[in-house]
Amino acid sequence: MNDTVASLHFKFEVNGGDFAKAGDASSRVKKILQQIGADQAIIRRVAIACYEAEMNVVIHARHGFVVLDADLEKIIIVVDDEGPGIEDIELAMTPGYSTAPDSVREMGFGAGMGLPNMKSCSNEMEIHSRRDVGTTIRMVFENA
Amino acid sequence: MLDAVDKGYFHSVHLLEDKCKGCVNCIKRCPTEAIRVRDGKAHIIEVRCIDCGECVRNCPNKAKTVLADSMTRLKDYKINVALPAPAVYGQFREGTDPRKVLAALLSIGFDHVIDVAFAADMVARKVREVLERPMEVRPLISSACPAVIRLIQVRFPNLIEHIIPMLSPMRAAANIAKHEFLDKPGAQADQVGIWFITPCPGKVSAINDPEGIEESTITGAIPIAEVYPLIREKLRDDTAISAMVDKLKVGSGLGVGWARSGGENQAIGGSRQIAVDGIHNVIQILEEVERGKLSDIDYIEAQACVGGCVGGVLTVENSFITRRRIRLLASENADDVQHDDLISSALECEDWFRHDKPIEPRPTLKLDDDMAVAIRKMEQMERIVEDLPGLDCGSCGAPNCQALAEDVVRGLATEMDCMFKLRERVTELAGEMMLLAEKVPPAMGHVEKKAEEKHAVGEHSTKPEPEPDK
Amino acid sequence: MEDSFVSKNTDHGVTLRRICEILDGHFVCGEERADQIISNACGCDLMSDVLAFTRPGSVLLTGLTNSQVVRTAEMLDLKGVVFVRDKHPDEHTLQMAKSIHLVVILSPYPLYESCGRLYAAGIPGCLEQSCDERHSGIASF
Amino acid sequence: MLLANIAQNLNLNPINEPSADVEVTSGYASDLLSDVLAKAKNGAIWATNQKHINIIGVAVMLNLAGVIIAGGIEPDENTVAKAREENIPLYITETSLFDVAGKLYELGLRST
Amino acid sequence: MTPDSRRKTQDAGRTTPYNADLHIHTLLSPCGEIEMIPPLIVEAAKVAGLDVIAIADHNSCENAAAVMRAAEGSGIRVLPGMEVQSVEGIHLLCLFDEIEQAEALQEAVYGSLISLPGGAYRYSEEQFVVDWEGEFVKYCEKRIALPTSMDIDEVFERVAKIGGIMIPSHIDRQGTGIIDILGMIPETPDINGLEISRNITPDEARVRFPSVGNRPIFQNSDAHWLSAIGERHTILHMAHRNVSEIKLACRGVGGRRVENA
Repeated sequence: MNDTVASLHFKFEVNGGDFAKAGDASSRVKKILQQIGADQAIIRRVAIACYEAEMNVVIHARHGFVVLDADLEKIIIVVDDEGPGIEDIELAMTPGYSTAPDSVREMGFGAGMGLPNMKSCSNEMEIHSRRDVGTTIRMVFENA
Repeated sequence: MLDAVDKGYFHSVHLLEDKCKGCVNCIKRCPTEAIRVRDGKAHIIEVRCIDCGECVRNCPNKAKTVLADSMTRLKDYKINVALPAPAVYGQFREGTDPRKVLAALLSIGFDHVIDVAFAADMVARKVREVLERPMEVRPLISSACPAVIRLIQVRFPNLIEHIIPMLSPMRAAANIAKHEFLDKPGAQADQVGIWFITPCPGKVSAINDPEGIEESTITGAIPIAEVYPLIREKLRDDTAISAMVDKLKVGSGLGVGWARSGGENQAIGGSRQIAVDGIHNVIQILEEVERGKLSDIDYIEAQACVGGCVGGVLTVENSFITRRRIRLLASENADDVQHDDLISSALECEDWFRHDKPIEPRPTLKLDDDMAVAIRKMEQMERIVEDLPGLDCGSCGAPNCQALAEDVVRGLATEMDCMFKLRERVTELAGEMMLLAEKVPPAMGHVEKKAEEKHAVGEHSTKPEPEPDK
Repeated sequence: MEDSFVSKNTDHGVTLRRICEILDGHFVCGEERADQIISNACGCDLMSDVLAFTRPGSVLLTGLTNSQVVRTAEMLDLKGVVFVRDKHPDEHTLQMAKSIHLVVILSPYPLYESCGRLYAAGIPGCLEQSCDERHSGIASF
Repeated sequence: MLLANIAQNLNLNPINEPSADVEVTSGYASDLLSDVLAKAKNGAIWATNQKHINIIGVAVMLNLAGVIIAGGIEPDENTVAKAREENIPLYITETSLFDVAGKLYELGLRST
Repeated sequence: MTPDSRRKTQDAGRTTPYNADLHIHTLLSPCGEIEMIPPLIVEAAKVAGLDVIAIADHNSCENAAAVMRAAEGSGIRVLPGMEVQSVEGIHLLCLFDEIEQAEALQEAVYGSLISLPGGAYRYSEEQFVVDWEGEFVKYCEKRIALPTSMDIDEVFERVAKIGGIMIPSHIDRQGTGIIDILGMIPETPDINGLEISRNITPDEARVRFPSVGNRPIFQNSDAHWLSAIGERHTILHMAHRNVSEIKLACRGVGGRRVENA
């Protein structure tokens, strides 16, 4: 990103299995977007998508990062984890499909709506995943 | 200086300067980070304050106060109408007939009384109607607690559309009062005082600065704590008031139940509802709503005070005791709805329950109106945060390092307000002075050797403390 | 935006009403929700083990009738509880169950027979987990 | 039905198996020992999640054919020692109590 | 207890009969009424003529210190404690002299309990921590009404090590009493005393449950609401009102004894 353009970059760590802190990164992202005065509707979409992605890391992966890049045009969220990877992305995109262990379902997570939700909230979404290595999800939100 | 951003909202929570010792209890507990300590005194950032009363509750020096109306104002009006909050009933001994409490109000200076619990009965029916209609927005959030409404305006502007389009029982009661005493031919508005008997500062503010309606019908709010001793006196020898009891209209037990957490849901009935109390718990729930996590819930009863209205800071009795009393009243008189005629006519009056203007967001987080500037400030803020110790100690007067950084970029504080930064800087300066002190004229000799020695000492002293963990 | 925790093997499940029939039981509360589909069952009198084992959405069969059972059911989001051997829960327990809209069935059969009948009807238990997983499951709350 | 058949059928892990040549006449499942004392029959095989030493005491008193600790629960040391001392067949399994009861029932063992 | 100190306490001289109700819940327990706040508990104990009370919430002692403070100057001795639920589901009354001892046990208990995800609001019951005046301090965010992962032997050992006493609660109750769950009083650990519920007399208990043997029996109110406090009590003949004296009373040392009221 060009230095002369107003832009910001934040990186938050997410630990797998740490349900106590789950959602912290998304809350920070939300607050930052509120502070720069992003549109409320967009903030909400980012908050939902980012939270879903963050929860995926907490539920499935060992460790990961939520990265926020924003400028006047775009908000980009990249969630990168070291974890089991997604075996069949197309299947994972099916609403209701979930591999979340039952122990986390009663907390209201792992309902199988994570990826479809992220996709419907963002303007663009890319998923890269390698089995037993990890998953990277990149979501772009038009800041207009 | 912080007040410069004030947009002139009315607030009932204020600081008693001479009592404030500048401790940081309030800044740590404030749910909207609306308090800073400056020059040894707490300052409330008015735009952010939601009048939840959390600081009043937590101040060890009783330096926070609530500006409300007093009984003495009754003499300014020819006719005075009391609107007692259901929480009033919980203040008196178990077994006290609510009607006697209303009668006591009539004998301490009020001419009429409209039971807010009765209005709550009607609002509960109206809410049920709304919940039964298929609607897109879920969950809906109760409009009964003004502090929660302000919290949503300030911190969750996204969720304004979730607030149920329905006035609170207090407002509905006020509209009944208006119908009975102001809309009658020959009534003179300036001669009628309508007074809410309030458990909390939130209601005081809501009355003086209404949300969702053009004009407040209510003249003012008198704390429960002020009428309590007067009513108790009357209840002690109740022969005088017992005679009046039969003429009084009182809400059902379920209406009274609104005073405690869970009572509103109980009155409305239904299963996909949750009740949350305590402002910090409310924040957690709203976060979840914002993330779309509670869309299988129809209705959220949310109250800023733990235990509900009985936990308000302007009440008298311990909230656990009052909660029990309210619960007993709710179960004893659950079906005891009086004067069905008024209820049915009231339920036809849609206007009594409707907002007549939208609730506006009051976002206070934006660093600048120009997003490019805001982004730059954000970057700058992050650099400052990285440089701060991250202890969130509060000694700078801001609740945490993040908030201090924000104050700095807003031009309301400097990094040197941080104890640790200041100490670092002082040590640095001390080191420089040492070096300067060594700069004696070469003619005086031993320069290099001395400087070496001193420098070594200086290095030790520049790190008097281990770096605090980030 | 949220689905309603429908798990994959819904097709193989049976309704609570059917479970009640299989067990020759009757509903003491929550009958209006008896058409929910159950995919797993758990039989246990130790709530500590129920916590460790049971899947959300299951039905719990137990000979214990105190309020702990309802607490556990609430916490694990269980859809129903069967009190075996015709044991009646006390009023407090029943009130709690009603307040959280839990389906409660009384069965005349002992735990063994109740489990046996449901198992024979094709209802699987909650999948076995290794001890390690169980512990991590608990730690993640 | 012989204990050996059951152990094989359910793939039970023997902790103490003085003899598998024991006739099992009924099944029982419970974690409340008083309930077992009151209701279980002589010669029953009892499945439980309890691991306390008293389970062996109950088995001795009722002359049970054997005890299965279900759900992957490891018995206490003194429980194992007591089982050995009293010659009570003791098995463990990862299978849940519900499934153990279900499988025993399927094998035709009733509770009476 | 060392032989030395035993001699000392034996020599302590005369014993006094104390009215004791050693099992009282506060509003922290999910089943406890919200009226069970420290000042009212102390008031009710005074009215009931009790000399010693113990605060025993489920798996937690977070309100015990507040009751101790509320009782200052009232003449009532408050023992801090808790009612631990073992992994078997057995309710065990654990009593101490000092709040720090109770807190040491609480730390171990909390380590094996499940936290409430996202605060108390998700559940139908609330668990309140209050101050000595009964004002709200916070919600307890542990699921204190569910069992710990400690078995009865582990609870016993821990309590003994900290210097407290463990008494199985309401042994005659179904589902939570030791006899229903374990069939009989186990031979180990070496349990000093047993508590029975209000539904039975000590004599009936000894007849119905032979494994009780000659162990001393306590009867407490297990109060969950104010009017229950002191409805059942035990008379403890002791030299002082503390846990080591209760232990001695259980053994009948030096004229000390546990008398049923």
